[in-house]
Amino acid sequence: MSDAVASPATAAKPRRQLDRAVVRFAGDSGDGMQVTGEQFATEAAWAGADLVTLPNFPAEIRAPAGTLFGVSSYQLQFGSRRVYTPGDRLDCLVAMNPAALKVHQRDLKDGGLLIVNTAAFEKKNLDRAGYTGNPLDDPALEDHYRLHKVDITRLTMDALEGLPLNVKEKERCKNFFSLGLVSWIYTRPIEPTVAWITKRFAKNPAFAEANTRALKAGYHYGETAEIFTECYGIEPAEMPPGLYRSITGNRALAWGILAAAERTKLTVVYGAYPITPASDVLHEISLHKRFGVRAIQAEDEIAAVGAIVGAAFGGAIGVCASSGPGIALKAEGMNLAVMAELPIVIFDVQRAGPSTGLPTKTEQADLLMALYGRNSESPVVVLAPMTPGDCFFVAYEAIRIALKYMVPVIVLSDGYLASGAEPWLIPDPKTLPDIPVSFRTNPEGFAPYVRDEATLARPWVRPGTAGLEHRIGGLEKENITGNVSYDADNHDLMVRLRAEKVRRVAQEIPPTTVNGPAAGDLLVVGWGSTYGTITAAVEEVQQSGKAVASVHLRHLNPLPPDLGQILRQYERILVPEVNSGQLVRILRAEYLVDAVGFNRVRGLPLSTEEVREAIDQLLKDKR
Amino acid sequence: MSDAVASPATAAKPRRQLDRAVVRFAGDSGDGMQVTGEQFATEAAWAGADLVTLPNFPAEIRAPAGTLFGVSSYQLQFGSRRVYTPGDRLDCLVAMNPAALKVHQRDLKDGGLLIVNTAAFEKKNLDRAGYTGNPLDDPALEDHYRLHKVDITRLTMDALEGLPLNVKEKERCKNFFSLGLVSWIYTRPIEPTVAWITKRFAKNPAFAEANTRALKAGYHYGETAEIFTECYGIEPAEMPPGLYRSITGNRALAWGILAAAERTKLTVVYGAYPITPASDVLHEISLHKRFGVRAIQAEDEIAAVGAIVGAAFGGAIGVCASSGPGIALKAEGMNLAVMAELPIVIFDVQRAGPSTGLPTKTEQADLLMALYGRNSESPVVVLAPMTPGDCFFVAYEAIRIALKYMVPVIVLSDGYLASGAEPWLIPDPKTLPDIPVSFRTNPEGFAPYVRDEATLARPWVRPGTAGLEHRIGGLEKENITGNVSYDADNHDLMVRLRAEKVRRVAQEIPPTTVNGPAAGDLLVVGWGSTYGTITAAVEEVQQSGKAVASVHLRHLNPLPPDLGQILRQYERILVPEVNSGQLVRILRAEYLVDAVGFNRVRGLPLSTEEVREAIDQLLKDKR
Amino acid sequence: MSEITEAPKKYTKKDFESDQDVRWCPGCGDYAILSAIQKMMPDLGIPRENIVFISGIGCSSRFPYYMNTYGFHTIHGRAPAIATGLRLARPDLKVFVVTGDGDGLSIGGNHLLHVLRRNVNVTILLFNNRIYGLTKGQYSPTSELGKVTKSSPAGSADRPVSPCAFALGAGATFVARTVDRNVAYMEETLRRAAQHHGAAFVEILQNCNVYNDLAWNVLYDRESKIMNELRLEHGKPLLFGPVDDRHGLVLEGATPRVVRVKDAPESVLWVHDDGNTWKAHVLSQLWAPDFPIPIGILMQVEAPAYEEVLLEQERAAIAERGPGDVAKLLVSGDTWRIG
Amino acid sequence: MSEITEAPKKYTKKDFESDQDVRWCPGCGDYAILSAIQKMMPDLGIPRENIVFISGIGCSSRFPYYMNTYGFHTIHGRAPAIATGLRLARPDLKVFVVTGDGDGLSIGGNHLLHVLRRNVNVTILLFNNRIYGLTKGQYSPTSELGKVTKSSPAGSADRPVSPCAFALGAGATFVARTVDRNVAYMEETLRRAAQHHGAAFVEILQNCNVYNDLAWNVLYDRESKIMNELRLEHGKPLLFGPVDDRHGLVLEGATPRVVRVKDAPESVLWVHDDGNTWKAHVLSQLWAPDFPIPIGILMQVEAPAYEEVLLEQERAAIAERGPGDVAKLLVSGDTWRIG
Ligand SMILES: Cc1ncc(C[n+]2csc(CCOP(=O)(O)OP(=O)(O)O)c2C)c(N)n1
Ligand SMILES: Cc1ncc(C[n+]2csc(CCOP(=O)(O)OP(=O)(O)O)c2C)c(N)n1
Ligand code: SF4
Ligand code: SF4
Ligand SMILES: [Mg+2]
Ligand SMILES: [Mg+2]
Repeated sequence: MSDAVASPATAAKPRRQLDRAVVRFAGDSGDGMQVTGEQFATEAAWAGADLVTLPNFPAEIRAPAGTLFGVSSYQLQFGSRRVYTPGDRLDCLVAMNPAALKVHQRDLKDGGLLIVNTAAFEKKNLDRAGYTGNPLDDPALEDHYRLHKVDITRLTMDALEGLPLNVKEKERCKNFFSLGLVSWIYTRPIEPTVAWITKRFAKNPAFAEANTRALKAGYHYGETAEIFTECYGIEPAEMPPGLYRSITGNRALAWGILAAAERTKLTVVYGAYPITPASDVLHEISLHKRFGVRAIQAEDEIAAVGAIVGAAFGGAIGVCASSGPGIALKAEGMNLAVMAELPIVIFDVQRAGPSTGLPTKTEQADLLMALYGRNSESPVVVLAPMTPGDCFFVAYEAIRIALKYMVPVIVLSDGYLASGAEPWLIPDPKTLPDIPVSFRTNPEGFAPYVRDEATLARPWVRPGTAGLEHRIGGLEKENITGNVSYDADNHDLMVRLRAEKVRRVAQEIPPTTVNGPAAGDLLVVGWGSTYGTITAAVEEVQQSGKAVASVHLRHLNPLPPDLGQILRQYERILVPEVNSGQLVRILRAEYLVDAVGFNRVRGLPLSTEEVREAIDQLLKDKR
Repeated sequence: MSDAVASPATAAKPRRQLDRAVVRFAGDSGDGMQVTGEQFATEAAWAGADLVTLPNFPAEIRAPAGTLFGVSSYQLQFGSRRVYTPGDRLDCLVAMNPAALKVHQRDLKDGGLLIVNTAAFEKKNLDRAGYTGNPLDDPALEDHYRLHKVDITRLTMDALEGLPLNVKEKERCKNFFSLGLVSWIYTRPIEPTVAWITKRFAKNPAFAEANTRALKAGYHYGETAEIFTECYGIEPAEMPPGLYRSITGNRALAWGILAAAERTKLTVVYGAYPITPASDVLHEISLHKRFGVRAIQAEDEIAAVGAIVGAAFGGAIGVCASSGPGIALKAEGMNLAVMAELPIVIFDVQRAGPSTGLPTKTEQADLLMALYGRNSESPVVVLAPMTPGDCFFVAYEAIRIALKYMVPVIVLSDGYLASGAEPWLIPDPKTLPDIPVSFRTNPEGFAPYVRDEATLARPWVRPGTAGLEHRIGGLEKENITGNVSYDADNHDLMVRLRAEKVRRVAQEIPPTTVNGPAAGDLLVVGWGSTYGTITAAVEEVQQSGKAVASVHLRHLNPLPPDLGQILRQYERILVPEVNSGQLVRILRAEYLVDAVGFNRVRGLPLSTEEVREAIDQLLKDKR
Repeated sequence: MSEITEAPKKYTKKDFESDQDVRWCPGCGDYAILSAIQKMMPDLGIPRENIVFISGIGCSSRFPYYMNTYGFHTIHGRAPAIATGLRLARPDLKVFVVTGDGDGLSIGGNHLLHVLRRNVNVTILLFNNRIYGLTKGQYSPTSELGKVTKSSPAGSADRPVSPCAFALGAGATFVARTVDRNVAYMEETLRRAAQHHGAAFVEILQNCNVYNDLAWNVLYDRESKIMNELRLEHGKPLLFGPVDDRHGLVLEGATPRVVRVKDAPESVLWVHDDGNTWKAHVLSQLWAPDFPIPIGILMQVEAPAYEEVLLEQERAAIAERGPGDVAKLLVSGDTWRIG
Repeated sequence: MSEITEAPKKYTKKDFESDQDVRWCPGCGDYAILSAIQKMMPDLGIPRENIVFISGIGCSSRFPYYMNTYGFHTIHGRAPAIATGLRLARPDLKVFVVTGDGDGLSIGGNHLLHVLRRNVNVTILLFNNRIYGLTKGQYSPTSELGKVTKSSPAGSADRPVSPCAFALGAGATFVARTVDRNVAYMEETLRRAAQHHGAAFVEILQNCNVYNDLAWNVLYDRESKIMNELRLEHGKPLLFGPVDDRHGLVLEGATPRVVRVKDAPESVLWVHDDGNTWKAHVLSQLWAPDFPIPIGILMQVEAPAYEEVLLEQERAAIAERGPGDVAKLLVSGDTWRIG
């Protein structure tokens, strides 16, 4: 690779420094936009930028080419300051076909960079996208955007002249041409992509060569073609030093399980039934049999949760992930674990609903179901990761709490975290908190429901332990003995004990971090994947000098013990959520504060802009 | 029956007038206590008393004779004033064996009447009940209670002398002896029981004769035996005039469905999977095939709800009932109805949980599950009957609302209402509100999700209607067209429309009845089966001159539009519930009032006394 | 006793095509099935508005959107239960259930069992592509042992279930198997299924060219098909193999054996009798490579349909005591008057 | 490959009796089954602490409380799934599943299907009393058509499913049937089931004397039993009927026919071969009154057990690349250093 790869230094055109940029690649499902976006993210990360990504693909497996519903896109924001979200409006849009233009044009900023592949703007594609004429002929387009019409297809074909590939195969390289071009525009290094191509097509050198050539052709095209008059530089962000990698939320959840398995030296049984967007956790787990994590693809979600309850009874860690209707189906099984006081962990990778809903879209609307979606009083611990990388730590923490308190734990991830990626400072597994496990083996004074004083946990017994044979089940149990009991006062006691056990998990929660002044006009409270959006919006408002702060909850049940105190330091409280107002109800009920929700349920993350506006509005209303 | 039946007039001993009395019959499962109690209730009702009953039977099908867990009991309170509850503490306990005494003795008032069947207090039974000696020999018993040791078994045998029955058969009549005795004590007419026996044993005159003789023997024994020095009279209550019957909540639910079927002339499909305490609704429905209500005993609760969603799609009314884990399993199916906007009604006959819990015990802990127990934003209407008889009206109302708004409705009954009975002023079905049904037949301007302006309901179309062929499903739908839509703004709109549709049901809610002063120190807010207890407790407190009122909610979602206004008229708000505090959370979140819960989760109704104490306590705290 | 009415007019295939864009992958076997069903519909002579397609979730379950009839795309695995309720409410409708190997045999196995044993009057089409298509390629309950997929990188550990054997074990009254690429024959089998009284179960071997391409290649490939496809024809001997060297089956006890026709007297050859339930079980166990794979109707027998028995009870109750009357019901049994 | 260890000491029946009061109705058939199992346990030679009973919900599912082993009384219908997870976590344990006709075939039919097809190493005992006992007497999926119960006052409309036919259709590797009143024979069958490698399915015909008394009277009654009970013994002809007029079965094609032994040459009589899967299907279809009811082991064959295949994959992966190492995993693939 000592080949003369164009590197930022060789760019001859004027370079303007930017803080941040938001770029989206959009094209047909078959156009390879996901790979393009991922590689651009890798290049940005290599160059030291902070970044957040947002992949977006159609619900259809292979939508017919050229249709609106077949458009696939990949967006990212990268910058030299902390980047919290994939960005609201686009600085640059690459549209590989008319459908992509039609679907995404409205998200491009006025004056933004619009790069289109003119070759794709022919009759068939225009028809499929529902255009009556060719939008590229409409002068309005050039009025609004800095439009660059590039015949990407032809330029790619030209670059691959002479290679032993057929026309179709060559054409398929065109995404790397656009990647090269955009890499030049934003002075990103193409080395990591060249390396990736070489590895990916190791078995097929002709393809490796073709894609590499297309990439470089795009890069050089930017540099030499007359139409691009400037390019942009983005300084490396100030990020904590260390080794980084890119990680998606689903992979981080899976790796969090592996870390807990390694630490505890326990078997993990992972129960799954495929469902979007949780399936990738299963796929990832299945790759790592060496870690003693045993995955079962069950016949349905009920069996999946059943299997992990059985595993927990056997002294293993039981984990499962699902989404939407799949979580609803787990209620009965989770409730058995509540009654039997067995440690299981459920990942709910929330998707837009109700019912089958919009399987590939994100949402935060399962919070109340996690808390209350089971018959009778059924308290469980609920946690929520804030970023893709945080999924690793929260998965690990969920297992730690489940084992320590002998209690089910629900982790609320979502579709956005699941497939979104961020540069992740790789942790040293040794620095993770310990997870002590001690199985009861002493028959003396043993009873299945004697309780630990600090945690109220009952003892965990591995079947196979002589002298501790016992029987438990879903009928109400007498405290201590664990015998079936219909006694009225015992039931009341057990209801309270199960609740208290969960309440005591509060002792695990570190002091809440307040982002901003410790008291003031307005506090924004969020949870889960809105972390980036809220933080970005609040920082913007803070820069305008307002007394606004935010807190982001990772612990939804129990809530942090210091939260009530914090809430009372602000005049107004705003709770932005991708649901119709769930956490806000909890805060109002719990602390009797007049918290106000900001709610958009569009299957998408909130935008920084709308959250900022909501803050401004509430500050205004106040007066 | 012109035979000289003892009638109240012939009682020669002094009669003391009482306002109310609480009586419990307790004995072995095989002792016929349920029949005894039901007949005593019938007698009391005939004599014009108001009353409330509380049957209580073991979870085991046939528990071994004489054991503590095999005790079966039947309690009722009857009186000349309005009676709201089965009573807290007993004025009279009939204990047919040692186990019954052991289990129930503590509920008897000091100085209460204790009647025991001495014949049953022999070694085997004493052992089984865990007595080391014979408790009847303990003088403390006579110190505390007015103890009457009666050899009921022998007296019955004597009375049946000469009848062509064997010893076992004769012995089995002893419950009617005790019924006769207690009937005398409380001057209840035994005529209805004689009539019942005659009918019940029409095919077996020897049994009819035996039971009648036992009954009368008991009655006469009271009158003539020296040991009973007085008897009690209870004046007829002032109840609205009309024809009355006794009805249990489960039967009333079933009959409510029949009434709606008759009124709408629609087919009803009733989907069921047996589960305690909901099964009796299925049993009752199955008896009435002539009403066009078609019951399917499905393979599980998921299939049961599926079947009624299918029926609703077909233009029929879909109803199902279940309990505990069975309701949890219906979440996914209900959510399909939410998305498809189809009218279904789910009766949740709540039982004590979580998990399998205490299947035969009552609880009110499914409220939050009813509201939130489905993935994503899934609003449904939630109603709750207040008394057994009210179940009839609420079932009917649930169907009316479901059809009018094309929305799922959950009815929260419970184990206490299900098997409890009350004298019920039989309504004239003609006076029930109308349920207009109009299926869309006009293809002009038709689309599956065009909406009615007032209710936002989409049109109901019966398959079979030419020109209206259409397809719906669980994926998000485009408003109006009903086409599958992944559009972000449409999803947001639909989430709001589904919520708004449910919110509009508020226009169906009559002004809230306030029991007591329109403003004051304390308001007690309740819902469901606590109606009687709360009303009794509040009336007691009111009598001591305090400014306390109560409201009882039949509509839990949406809440009555005037509720917020009412709540603000009182200084304190108390919310007694048989759960850990569910409605109280809703009121706090919704109205930001500092409502306080009173919560006991014992698988039993609350007692009037403890609610009164909670009121007193809160009034005291206030100062 | 079926109450389904006759169609007043003659339809063509076009009448059954809805206005929705078909969103399966290009090349998916589902297209051929859709076309076969649309073609076969006019033959049923049922008014379009009296036809309902109910499906679960999966690529296959998208089916109802493409039929210009009533349709309901429901939830994963529950279509048989939903169809049962619909039939009970509306015995005048012709109801189809469309499901997949995951929808029908993984999450929905129980409902399939019960709709079959109850013999509800529905036509059930199970598209078997031996994979979960919609969730992007995990193994299914019909995938072969050792199948390598995203969720089984080391090969699946689950022994597959045979849909037809399962259906027979459940007590189905009509069991058939067809292949997506055999359009004419598929059409004929589907027509017979749709005309069956009671629950008809058809396993349709379908190609998922994206996640499990050519899973049924033994039945697609011109060469291998010759020895692997066993066409079932009622009253005819079970023959397969090259024209010049036909093979047949004989039963020894209940144990089948492959013979060359030229070596065997005609009288010993197994002649297909689709009313024979005993033989149907043996047929359902035949599978390549030891035996050819039976295609066609394995069995069809008559039995009372669940909802018809229930409706007959309703009619009988009304005939005996008249229609229900709530006013009378409310005052039945013990009552008393106050005031 | 089973990792179950041997018992170090000799147990007696008493060792398997727990301290809990048995709460079935007096006279219930469950008592006899409990006793047979407690009696059979010592023969298995497995340490008591390594034995787990998993059940669902129903009278039958109370079973684990009465066994002095580990036990888990779980939720309705899900015991097979829970047992599967347990076996995967703990292949060193001997796991029994106790279920009923409602628990196992109504709500739990799907899990039963999948535990059988996967051939998980568990012994499944299905107590078939043809009724829902615990919920006080509704008809079950095995109740006969027309059954009058609380939920079917006009007679049930559901055709019953045969548990053994279902199990075979699901691909079970061990299928047997026993009768609660035939204690010695039941014990023997249960022992063989417990020793099977893979999923063993035993249908136990059980009397619910409260809600469905004498449902199996053809097999209880001394008289009728003679012509209705068909004891299966491997390698022996299938014989039944009075001593002086024994009857047997012959197979014509796959179709069985009853013959008088005295009229038939011995060579044509059907000889039981419990390794013959083809014949097992025919056996599973035999039912009174047309045929006698087979009692004993219908079939037992060997196949890989699900969890053992998975564990073998785990072992192979570790053997090949060593045990997992999270620190290494975290830095695998693309990484970059900052600062
Ligand atoms: C309750 C629930 N669980 C899981 C899913 C995810 N899911 C959708 S389709 C499917 C499998 C479909 O497989 P199959 O029935 O074979 O259909 P195909 O796509 O192969 O035609 C799954 C697991 C879901 N939609 N709902
Ligand atoms: C989810 C759920 N649905 C319903 C029930 C109620 N239920 C308990 S046992 C049972 C049927 C039991 O029948 P079976 O398995 O035949 O057991 P048996 O009592 O006859 O031994 C039912 C429906 C339940 N406990 N849980
Ligand atoms: S994924 Fe497979 S089954 Fe689904 S549409 Fe594509 S080719 Fe067809
Ligand atoms: S109800 Fe029937 S099955 Fe249940 S314990 Fe009683 S007799 Fe046995
Ligand atoms: Mg499939
Ligand atoms: Mg049973």
